[in-house]
This record gives sequence, C-alpha cells and structure tokens, in this order.
Amino acid sequence: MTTVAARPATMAQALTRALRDAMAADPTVHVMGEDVGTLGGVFRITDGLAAEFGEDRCTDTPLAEAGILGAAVGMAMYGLRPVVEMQFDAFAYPSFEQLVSHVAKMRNRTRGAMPMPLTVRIPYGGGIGGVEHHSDSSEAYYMATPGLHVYTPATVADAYGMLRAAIASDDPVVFLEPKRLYWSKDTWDPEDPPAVEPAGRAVVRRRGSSATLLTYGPSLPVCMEAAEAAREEGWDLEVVDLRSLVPFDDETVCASVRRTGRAVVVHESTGFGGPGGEIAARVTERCFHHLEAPVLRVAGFDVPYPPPMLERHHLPGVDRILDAVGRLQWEAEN
Amino acid sequence: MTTVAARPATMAQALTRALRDAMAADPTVHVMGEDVGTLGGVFRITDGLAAEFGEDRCTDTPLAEAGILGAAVGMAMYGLRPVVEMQFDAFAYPSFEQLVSHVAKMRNRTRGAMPMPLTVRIPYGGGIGGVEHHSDSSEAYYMATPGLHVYTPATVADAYGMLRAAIASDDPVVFLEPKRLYWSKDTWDPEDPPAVEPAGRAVVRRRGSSATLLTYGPSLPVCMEAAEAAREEGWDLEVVDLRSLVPFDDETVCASVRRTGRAVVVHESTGFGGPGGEIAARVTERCFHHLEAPVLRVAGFDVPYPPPMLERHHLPGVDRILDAVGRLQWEAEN
Amino acid sequence: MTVMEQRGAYRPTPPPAWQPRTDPAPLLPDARPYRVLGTEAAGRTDPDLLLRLYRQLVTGRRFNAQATALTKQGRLAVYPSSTGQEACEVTAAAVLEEHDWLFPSYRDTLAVVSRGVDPVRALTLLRGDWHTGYDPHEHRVAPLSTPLATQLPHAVGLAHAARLKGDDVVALALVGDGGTSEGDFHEALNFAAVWQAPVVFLVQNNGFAISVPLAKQTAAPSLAHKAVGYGMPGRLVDGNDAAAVHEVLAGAVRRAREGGGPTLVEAVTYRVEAHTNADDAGRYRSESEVETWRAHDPIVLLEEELTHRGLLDEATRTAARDAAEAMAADLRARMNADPALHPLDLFAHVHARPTAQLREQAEQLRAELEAEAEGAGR
Amino acid sequence: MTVMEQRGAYRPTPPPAWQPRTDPAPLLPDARPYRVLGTEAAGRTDPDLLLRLYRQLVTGRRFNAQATALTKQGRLAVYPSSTGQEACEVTAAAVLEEHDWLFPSYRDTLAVVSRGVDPVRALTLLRGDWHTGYDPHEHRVAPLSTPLATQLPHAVGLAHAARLKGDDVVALALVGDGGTSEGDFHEALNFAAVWQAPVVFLVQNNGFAISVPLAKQTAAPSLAHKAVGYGMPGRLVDGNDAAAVHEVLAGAVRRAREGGGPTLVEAVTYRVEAHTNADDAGRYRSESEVETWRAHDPIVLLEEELTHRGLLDEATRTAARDAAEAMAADLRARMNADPALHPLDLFAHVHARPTAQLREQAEQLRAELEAEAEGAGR
Ligand SMILES: Cc1ncc(C[n+]2csc(CCOP(=O)(O)OP(=O)(O)O)c2C)c(N)n1
Ligand SMILES: Cc1ncc(C[n+]2csc(CCOP(=O)(O)OP(=O)(O)O)c2C)c(N)n1
Ligand SMILES: [Mg+2]
Ligand SMILES: [Mg+2]
Repeated sequence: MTTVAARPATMAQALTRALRDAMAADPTVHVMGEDVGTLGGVFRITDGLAAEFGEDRCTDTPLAEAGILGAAVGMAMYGLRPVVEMQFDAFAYPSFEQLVSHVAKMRNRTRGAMPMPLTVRIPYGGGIGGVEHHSDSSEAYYMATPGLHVYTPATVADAYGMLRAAIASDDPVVFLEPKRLYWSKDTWDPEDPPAVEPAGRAVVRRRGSSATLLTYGPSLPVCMEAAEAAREEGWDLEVVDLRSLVPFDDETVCASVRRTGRAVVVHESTGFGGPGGEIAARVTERCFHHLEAPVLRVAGFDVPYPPPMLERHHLPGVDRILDAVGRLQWEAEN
Repeated sequence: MTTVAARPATMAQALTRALRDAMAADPTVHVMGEDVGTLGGVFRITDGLAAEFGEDRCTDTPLAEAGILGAAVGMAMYGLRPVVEMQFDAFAYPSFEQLVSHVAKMRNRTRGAMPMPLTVRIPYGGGIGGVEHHSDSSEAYYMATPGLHVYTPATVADAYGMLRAAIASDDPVVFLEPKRLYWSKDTWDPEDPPAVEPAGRAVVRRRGSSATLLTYGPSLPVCMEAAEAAREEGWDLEVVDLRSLVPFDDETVCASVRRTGRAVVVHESTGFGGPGGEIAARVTERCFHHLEAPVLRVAGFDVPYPPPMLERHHLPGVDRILDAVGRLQWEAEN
Repeated sequence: MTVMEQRGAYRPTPPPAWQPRTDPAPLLPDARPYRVLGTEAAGRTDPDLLLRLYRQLVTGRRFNAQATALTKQGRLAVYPSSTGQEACEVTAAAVLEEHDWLFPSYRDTLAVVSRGVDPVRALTLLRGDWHTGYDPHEHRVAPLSTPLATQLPHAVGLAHAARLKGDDVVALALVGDGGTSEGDFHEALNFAAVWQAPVVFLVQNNGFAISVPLAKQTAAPSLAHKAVGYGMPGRLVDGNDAAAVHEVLAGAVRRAREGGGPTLVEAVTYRVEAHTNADDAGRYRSESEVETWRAHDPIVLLEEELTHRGLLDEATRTAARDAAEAMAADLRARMNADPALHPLDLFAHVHARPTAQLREQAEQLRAELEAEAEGAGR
Repeated sequence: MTVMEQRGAYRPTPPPAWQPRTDPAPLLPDARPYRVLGTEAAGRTDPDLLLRLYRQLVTGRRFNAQATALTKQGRLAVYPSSTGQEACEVTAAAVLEEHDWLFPSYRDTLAVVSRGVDPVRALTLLRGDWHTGYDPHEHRVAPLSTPLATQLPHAVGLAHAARLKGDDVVALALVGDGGTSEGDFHEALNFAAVWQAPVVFLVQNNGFAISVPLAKQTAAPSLAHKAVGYGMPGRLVDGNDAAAVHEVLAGAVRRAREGGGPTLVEAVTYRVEAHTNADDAGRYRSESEVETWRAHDPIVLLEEELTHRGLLDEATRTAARDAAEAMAADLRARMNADPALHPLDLFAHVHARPTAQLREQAEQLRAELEAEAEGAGR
C-alpha cells in the first residue's frame, strides 16, 4: 500500500485502508468491478489492492453491472465475501434486478442456508460537477428493498469503520459513498484504525436544544455548517448523522427529537418519494406528542439531477436549511 | 374484439377495451411485450389486439425487458406512443436502467424536444397465490424517480379512463394494474365507456367524519370493507382513492384529512421506504394542526413478499386497519 | 501509370499486429443437431448408461404427470412441466459429479429431483409454502430461478470462486430458449469465457417462450452459434436423444473440469405440454405440430434403440414402470397433506439477525395470531 | 451380429425437420480487419471522397485537440477525446443521408459535430450547462448517451418505427468495445435481427474501456463474431483506414436501407489519448504501445495514399489546416463565454406541464434567487 498517507487522511484513503485491512484479515474478501484492478478505480479507492493481493482478489471485470453483481452472488454462494464497486450511482441501475431479486432475497428464499455476505459500494450524490448520470442519490430505491442493509458514512473514521462492518456483515450491504466527501480530510490516523464497531446506529454529531437536523452522508457537513450559522438566529441545533439508513436507529433519532421537539430531515435525494418521507413519517408516528411542528424536509427538488452549472441551485444548502428551521412554528410554542 | 362482455365488466375487460379504443383512435399507439400478440398476454389484457390491428401494432417481442423498454424509447423518439406490457412486477426490474435513466429523463434532457409519451403497464401486487417474484409492490421505486407519472386504478371504470389518460399523456406513465382486481366486476358498461378524464386526481370513495383512510389500487376494496366494519366500532371512516401517486393530489387528500383530523395510509407495499412514508410525511407537513394523532401506516411487513400460503399474514386486512384506526388516540380528543 | 503499377513503389504504414483472439472455426456448432440414437454413434454407447437413462426418463415422465395432477388437486400452485424434455432434465443431473453444482431454471424441478433432492422439497416453491424447500448446499443445487437467465451469472461466479479456491467443481446452468434473449445470458457467457470458468450452459430450446415461438425470439442460425461471440465452443444436440445429450454434456463438463473453460450447448427439444397447467397452448400452436414431436419422444427413441439392441425386455420395462409408480405414489401421499406453516418465518430470515423493526412486526403478528387462535378457541 | 449390421434393419424415429434459421457462413467476419488504403482496393476509391474525408479528419483532429484544451481552461467539465479514432467518427456521419439517424455514445461528440450539429451545442453536455444542447430532431442525432450501450435499443426502436411507417430511415448506432459487454448490447442486436430493423451497429474497438484492455473484456475471436449469434452479418474493418471504414459502413447502410436488416461492424482502432482529460493512461498502458498506433494514424494513412496518388498538394494541406484552425478559433471564441443559465429551467421540462409540486418548488427557487439578487444588489 503506497497511498495511505499520514494523518490527516481523506475519506478516500480511509476507504482504501478498510478494503486493504479487510482483505488482509479475511482471504474470502474479493474486490471486483470496472477498473478496480490496474487503475485502482476511477476514484482510486481500490488503489494498490491488485498489486498487493493479486488480480484474483481485486479483479477488473468486463463492463456489465448485472454480470458483476450476478457473478458476485455466485461467489457469495460459494462462501466468498465479494465487495463490488459500481463506478457511479446511475451505473448501478443495470444490476437492479440482481440486487432486488437475488441479493436482497437469497437468504430469505433459502431460510438462511444461502446468506449473501456481499457489499456493493456505490459512490453517490452530487456536488462534484459531474455530467448527467454521475450524481444520482439512489438511496430510496435501496431502502425500499427488504433484505438489504444501507450504510452511508459521513466522516473519515466512519468510512473506515462502517466499510469494515459492511464487509464483515453476513447480510448484503449497499454501501453508499458520498463522492463529494472523498477528499474531505480528518485527523483520523490510518495507521491506527479504530476498532470495527457494528454499524446500524445513528450518532449525535452536535448537541443542541432547539431542533434536530436529521441527515446523513453528503449533507452532514452542510448541516453542521447550518447549525453553526443558526446560532446567529438564536437557534441551538442538534445534528444527528443517521449513518445506517437500514437498519434504522429509531432509538437515537427519537430520543433527540423528543428532546428538541422539532426536526428537519436534510438530504440531497429528491424530496418526493425520497428517504425523508420515511424518516419524517416514522419520527412523527413515534414522537407525535413531543412535536411542536411537523417534521419538515429539505431535499433536492423533484427533478432529474441537474447539469453541473445548475447543481448549486438543487442541492440543499445552509440557507434552505435555516429557512426550514424558521418554519418550525416557533410562535406556536408560546 | 371478442372478449368484451356486456355489463357487468371486469377490470381486465376494461383495460382491454381501453387499449383497443386507444389503438383505434390513434394509429401511433403500439402495444408491445412478451406474449401480448398471439396469446393476448398472460392475463389476456391484450387479447384480440393483434388480430384486430395486426402484429405490427401489437407485437410479441423477444424475452428481454430492457430491450423492450429501450426499443419503446426509440419508437417514442420517432413519434409513436408505445404501450409496453411487463409480464409481472418483478420482471420489470431488468428494464430499470432504461426506465430511470432514459424514460424518466429524456424530455428533461432535451429541453422538451424529445418527450416520452409511453406507457409501461405493470401488473403488480399480491393476493393471487403467485410464487416468488409474481407479487411485488414496486411503486416506491417509480415514485422516487422524477420524470415519471405513476397511476394505479382501483375500479373498473378507472381502469378504462386512467389507461386512456396514460396513453394520451405526453409524459411517460408507469401504469400499475392491481392483479388481484383484474377479475373484480362492476356495472361499468364497456359499450359506453366514460369520457377520458385527465388523471392526477384523487377521489373520495366514501364520505366519513372520524378519520381518513388513504389508499390506492389493490387496497381500496379492503379499505372499503374496513370502513363498513368500522361502523360497528362507532367510526365513520372516509376513504380516499389516490389513483395517481405521481402527480400527487395534495388538495383532495389534505381537504379530507383536515376535515377528519385523523388518517391512516394503507398499502400492500412494505412499510419501510414504501409510499406510505411520503404520503404520511406530506400530509403531516400540510395538516399538522388539524391532526389529532400521527398519520399511521398499515402496510406489508418489511420482508420479501411471502410464498402463497403465507401471504394472507402479510397483506393489510380489515383487522389490521381497524387496529390502526383504534390507535388514532381517540381519548386525546376529549 | 496505372494504380496497380504505383502500388509497387508505395509502402503504406503497416497496421499494428492484429490477431483473432481465438480461432473461430472450432467454436462453431455442427450444421445439424448431433444425434446418437439410431445412428452409427449409438454403437459406442454404454448399455448400462442407456438403461440407467431409460429408467430415469420413465420416472421423470411420471414425475411430470404426477406434478401436473397435483395442480388439479390444488396441491401445487402451478407446475411448469418438462414433459418431452426429460432427456435434458435427467441428463443434466447425470453428467455431474457429487461436488459439482446445478443451476436450474424454474422449469427444471425434474433436474433438481434427478440430482437427488427430495421431490417434496423440490416442489416447495410450486406448492407455495416457501420459496425454496431444500438446502442448496446439501445436493449442490441452487434454488430454482424464476427471473429468467439471472441464475447464469450465479453459476459463473460460483464456478469461478471454486476454481480460485482450487476446488474441483463444475457448474451446469440451465436456461430456456427465451432466456437467451435476456441481457444476463449475454453477460454471464461473457464473464465465463473471459474468466475461463468451469461452467456448462445448457439451453433447452423447446421451441417456445410461453407463446412466443423461436422465430420471434432470434434470427440466429442456431442458439449454439451465440457461443462464438464469446469465444467458447457451441454445441448443437438433439435434446430428445438422451445418449447424444449425455455425450455432449459429459464432454463439456469434462472440458470445463480440465480447465478448458465454458461451453454453450443447445439442445433442440420441444415442450409437449402447455407452458404450465394454467396455460392454453391451443391459442398459439397446432396439435399437429405437437404430434410431430410426440413421435420424436425421448423415451420412445431410447426404447427403440434398447429394443433394437436387445437390451429392453418386458421385465426391465415393468421394473422401470413400477419404480416410477412407486415414486409417484409416495409423492402423492406426501403431498396430500397440508405443510406445517410458521407464519413467523416471515421475519426469521430476512437478515442474519432481525432488526428492531422486524422484531416489532413479528410481535404484532404473534399477537394477531394469538388473538385469532383465541377467537377460534371461543 | 455387430451393431453395424443391426443398423440395416433398424428405422429409428426421424427427428422433426430441423433447419438452421440462416446460413452462418456469410455472417462471419473476415479473418483480419478489412483495409483499403495501401491495398489494391484503394484503386477503386473515389478521389473526391478521399479528399473530403481527409479534410474532415484534419478538422476532427483539431476539434479533439481544441476540446481537450478547453478542459484545461475550465470551459469544459470533461472531454473524452476521440483522437486516433477520427476515421470512425467522421465516417459514421458521412455515410448517412440527411433523413437517417445517428445514435452516439458519450465519446462521439466529433461524430455529432460531423453530422452538422453546432460544436458549441454538441459540447453542452460536457460544458455542463445542460444535458443536451441540440434538438435531436434537427439533425437527427440522438443525445450523446452516457449509460453505455443503452442507446442501442433506442436506435433499433427508432429504425423499426420508421420502417413501420414506411419511411426511408437508417439508424447508425455507435458503441465502444467495453459497451459490447452490457446486456443492452445483446438485447438491441437481437431485437434488430428479429425485426430486421434498418440499423447499423458500429463498435469502435479502441482497445480499452477506461483502463480495461480488450483481453479482459472478451475472449471472442473478434467483436464482429458476435454478429453470427444474432443472425446478422459481422464485418471487421481497420478503423484507422477511413476508406475502408467508409466502404464497410456505406455497404451496411445500403443493405439496411434496402431491407437487408442490421449489420454489426467492428472497427479496430485505438484511443490515442487518455480516457478523458481526468484520466492517467500511464497507469495501465505503455507509451510504446501508443507509439505503435500513432504510426498507424488515420490521417497519416490517408495522407500517404493521397500523396502516392498525387492528390495531395501543399495547397490542399494548407486549406485543410486553415479550415480546421478557423473551426477551432470560432469554437474557442464562442466557448470563452459563460453560457446564459436559467436556474428555473430545472423545473421546465420534467413533465409536459409542471405538477403543482414542481410549481411550488419553482416558486421557492424564484424567491431564493430574488433574495440573492437583492442581497447582491445591496
Ligand atoms: C426476467 C423474466 N421475465 C419474464 C418472466 C415471465 N416468464 C416466465 S416463463 C417465461 C417464458 C420462458 O421461456 P424459455 O426461456 O424458453 O423457457 P421455457 O418456459 O420454454 O422452459 C416468461 C416470459 C420471467 N420469469 N422472468
Ligand atoms: C452503464 C455504464 N457503466 C459504466 C459507465 C462508466 N464508464 C464510462 S466510459 C467507460 C468505459 C467505456 O469503454 P468503451 O465502451 O470501450 O468506450 P470508450 O471509452 O473506449 O470509447 C465506463 C466504464 C457508464 N458510462 N455506463
Ligand atoms: Mg422455451
Ligand atoms: Mg473502448
């Protein structure tokens, strides 16, 4: 491994390190996908793995996503732990049938005899100036598919810990990597990686008392920034990083919302039919009498992801979040 | 046309009649899919069309759903109005990329120069004793995809009117046909079809004052039954048939919920990540101060669709709906 | 000066060395389906093998009939019969070693049973009590795959994984003529060839995909010709000639086992019955077409050969018939009971450990069931 | 009695008549890529055509260079260059009639421009101001397709629709070697052959799919060999030999126009530059390999031929170069300005009429923009 830098490390480096450590720890872990071998992936996340573990462990496949995921299913049937890289969010769609009809259902179909301990890594979301099909937020599709787990890290340390947890999971995990955080840095030390903790838990990233921002992945830094900016308006916002969309951590989320009495869900994905509906609905079901205002949503517009020059108008930004917080019926409180 | 019966007619017959009338009215309407020609489709919805309009207008395609939908996109580019039949819900998944990346986006991509006036008919939902992959409720996937319209009829008359509207629409429509209502009958007269009305509106199927059941497609009859049964418990339930999941008729829905102050969303689709989250969230956003209780959801469990012998435990039934109504915090009212 | 003369003096830039990656000639299938029974090649066949196949065909035919009968009695939700295709079904199982893997399509219950899976378990999917009734690892049989052609990349992946591990495993994957049109067919064959995975693809070309005849499915000279586009050999065989199917499949399996990579085999056969018990084949084909194929029945073909070689006496016939009847009687008896159902199994295997939400939902159902039981008890 | 002797008396049941659906022999490609320049066949070529192609190649090369330069100046988000592949790009446009349709892949901006689309509009996608900058109907050019191979079924559907209507339309669809592995490639070719649609599929085999070389993509003798599996002719051509590509494509287009159905053409070429400006080709291939191909450059090949035939004087060269420079200067100038953007366009074309929800969202954005403008005005 040549690319792992000293601290501070980027999320990309943490992901690479997680793959490397998982492969070193477990010979059944196989990385596969388009350009993952010699090139190390278009985002260089698999950089060095083919050199260190050989092309049989880190394999450049033909260009066919259904074939990649379908072959991974077969490999998992034989006891391997495939880690599939989809090159971009929208390029995972050709493998949708394999994902929904097999990856998600094989364990259930066989009463547990054929688990699917595979990980599908998908760089997702926008904000990187990508042309069409390179910025989709596809998490709603995966959330609506029973049998899958859906993780998405927002910090460098989580990128490492959650990817290790995903690979170690005996269930299939759709691992959504926020592309625009690939180069985010943190003082996490790749030479001293944290213990792998089971994923599936949300975490409070910022304590606050006025309202809770519920968010994940690429929108976490935006929410943190909004929470800082909100201080000027007199709001002390709590920020919860969901981390795992499936399983969903109702406990942490509801504890926060019950405390603050107000919540805004923030994500890049389109609003209509997006993850925010589920999140708002379940929070409301569970915390109704603690709510001073309806749970609001700040999301991408209900439009196909825009071209690079227009994406800033689409993505939830600090102002839009603060506007939503402002609409949480503060007068009604008195 | 040999199969259109005198009144009462089945939903299947109404759909057949809608296709026939649309083809007769507009030579650019082409029906295509697996077994739609000679056989008339596995549900016989396209029965007689090949004989009446020729195989070029009602075409048995090779067995390849992405190819079918992709070819339909090309035909739409040339000005035709393809009506694609997917044989069952889960067998639409191979065409997911064509649907999401092209059907939904082509108009937007080309600033309106290349509309996609095509209809994708998908028999969906369970309750027919189908083996695995024959009973999926996949509407959440389509709702989460901007650019599509999503219709689903629940009555014989709507089957006709909404399919005509879908075919006439200059936008792509995913037309979800509740399989278990195919043989439901009504006194609608196929020889005197109602005028084609623009879809996109919900309709109140039963007036009531205690609470609103928000539902669609296969769950409408169940909700009507539940509303009848609720009278015994002293509840007078309103039932709203959403009909069009996209566009969503906030007006009709919110008017009802504001009136009753309570709502339960009922659908077969799995709860988590399913359509109910969006519906509950948007109703809550808009009607918060009218709500006496959180909007609850009665949905399929968060599991892969069960085998035939277990499906009755999975499907929302009258009891489960009444239980939910019972949890609408009636005490809190006083 | 003519152009021809000019050429002499002119040295155009040579193209970079270009080589076909493999010689296409040996990849092309024969011009007509390979046959053994009734041809000179039959002389090379092992009488014991033929007799074994004969008994299996007779049992297989009876299995199909019994399963179809079970749909009429409401004991199966649906049955896609492989009547007429038994030579492919039983042979697919016969050519495999114990440690090999079979990847069946939804029509291939008979192949699954021939591989040793208890028929009642093999029929679980079609009975409707669970999606798969057997542990795939027990007999190394993947679940019957309903989404067409999706099982093919699984076979490739499994074979590839086994080869990486150094295990002696061949995967044999079944698919229909209609299934060859799916993208997954293409992707699977390509992966298999690039990886030189030990896989054999057997296409049972039974003439139809439900109602759609082959001519609407493909314009290819034969489905076996698709092999050359992946750089693997394509073999065309008479799918009703059990000896021929056996020879071709066994050869392909041997080749795969020895590291020679994948083979695509097209077996030309015919679906004698309707698509399933729910289908009305009269809507799309004539009885006379079916009759032609009934005359080319796999059992009749083998009987003729065996009779001709003096290998089939009445005792053998009777023994075969009796064994088939015994199987059918046992199946009938065991299917003539309601399976024990566990509604809470809905939640048991969605994930390795149920999520908090699934535990809640299971509790809800448990409470409902208890209330129901109490109500019934009252 | 031997088995052989027995045969005489034995009349096995004959198989139902079986015919290959088409004769495979004429579908197979040549053993090596077809060439014209520098071969005897060059004598048959039309000097005017060669000169026209020459000018287009020179302009095309310049276009690629200019577009790559624009990425460095931040005027394009990204550019996948077709340098080295210009013979395919310009010829794909040249063989089509006005009423025909072109279906480009994401790398084929040059083909789009060669078909007459304003370069600035053709580059809109890569500039990032909208997804497609031109009206596809104006020049009958489908949007540049980023999801690989997905445009192929579109081409088939369009060609089929035109034929049903009785219109004289051929669709030419472009795809890369990597794209041939996708299921959509398979499904599109199959539909085209079954429907006998007037489509020509041109695979530009440029050796790589980003970093993945052809040997990891396929084990086929050639990509053109895939044609036989669909029952259509496969043609293999030297993709850097503009005259050869023109002859083969024009022949395939003619065949399609005359009702002969689809053709698969594999043009063997090379991607001389990196995958895009963002790619580092040094990670996966050697400079010496690139050098081999630079020597087989499409412009050089054509120059050699023209020079040899006395058709290329300095004036012609200069005129070609000047025309290319003028195109580049114009492009530079017109790209050197910020495009007029309309943020509310986000909502304008999602549906035929915006839904109530989209109207609300548009209002929200409009209010935000106004607030922003006021803030800036202050
Ligand atoms: C992906 C997919 N699409 C459609 C279907 C519905 N379907 C079930 S069987 C069948 C026909 C299959 O034909 P073929 O592959 O020739 O197999 P056969 O039935 O002849 O054994 C179809 C279309 C399916 N099961 N999967
Ligand atoms: C369905 C899909 N998967 C992955 C990608 C990402 N991608 C863009 S270009 C490319 C390589 C394409 O190779 P090839 O088809 O040979 O065309 P070339 O780039 O050589 O022109 C890949 C994998 C994509 N655009 N679409
Ligand atoms: Mg078949
Ligand atoms: Mg390429």
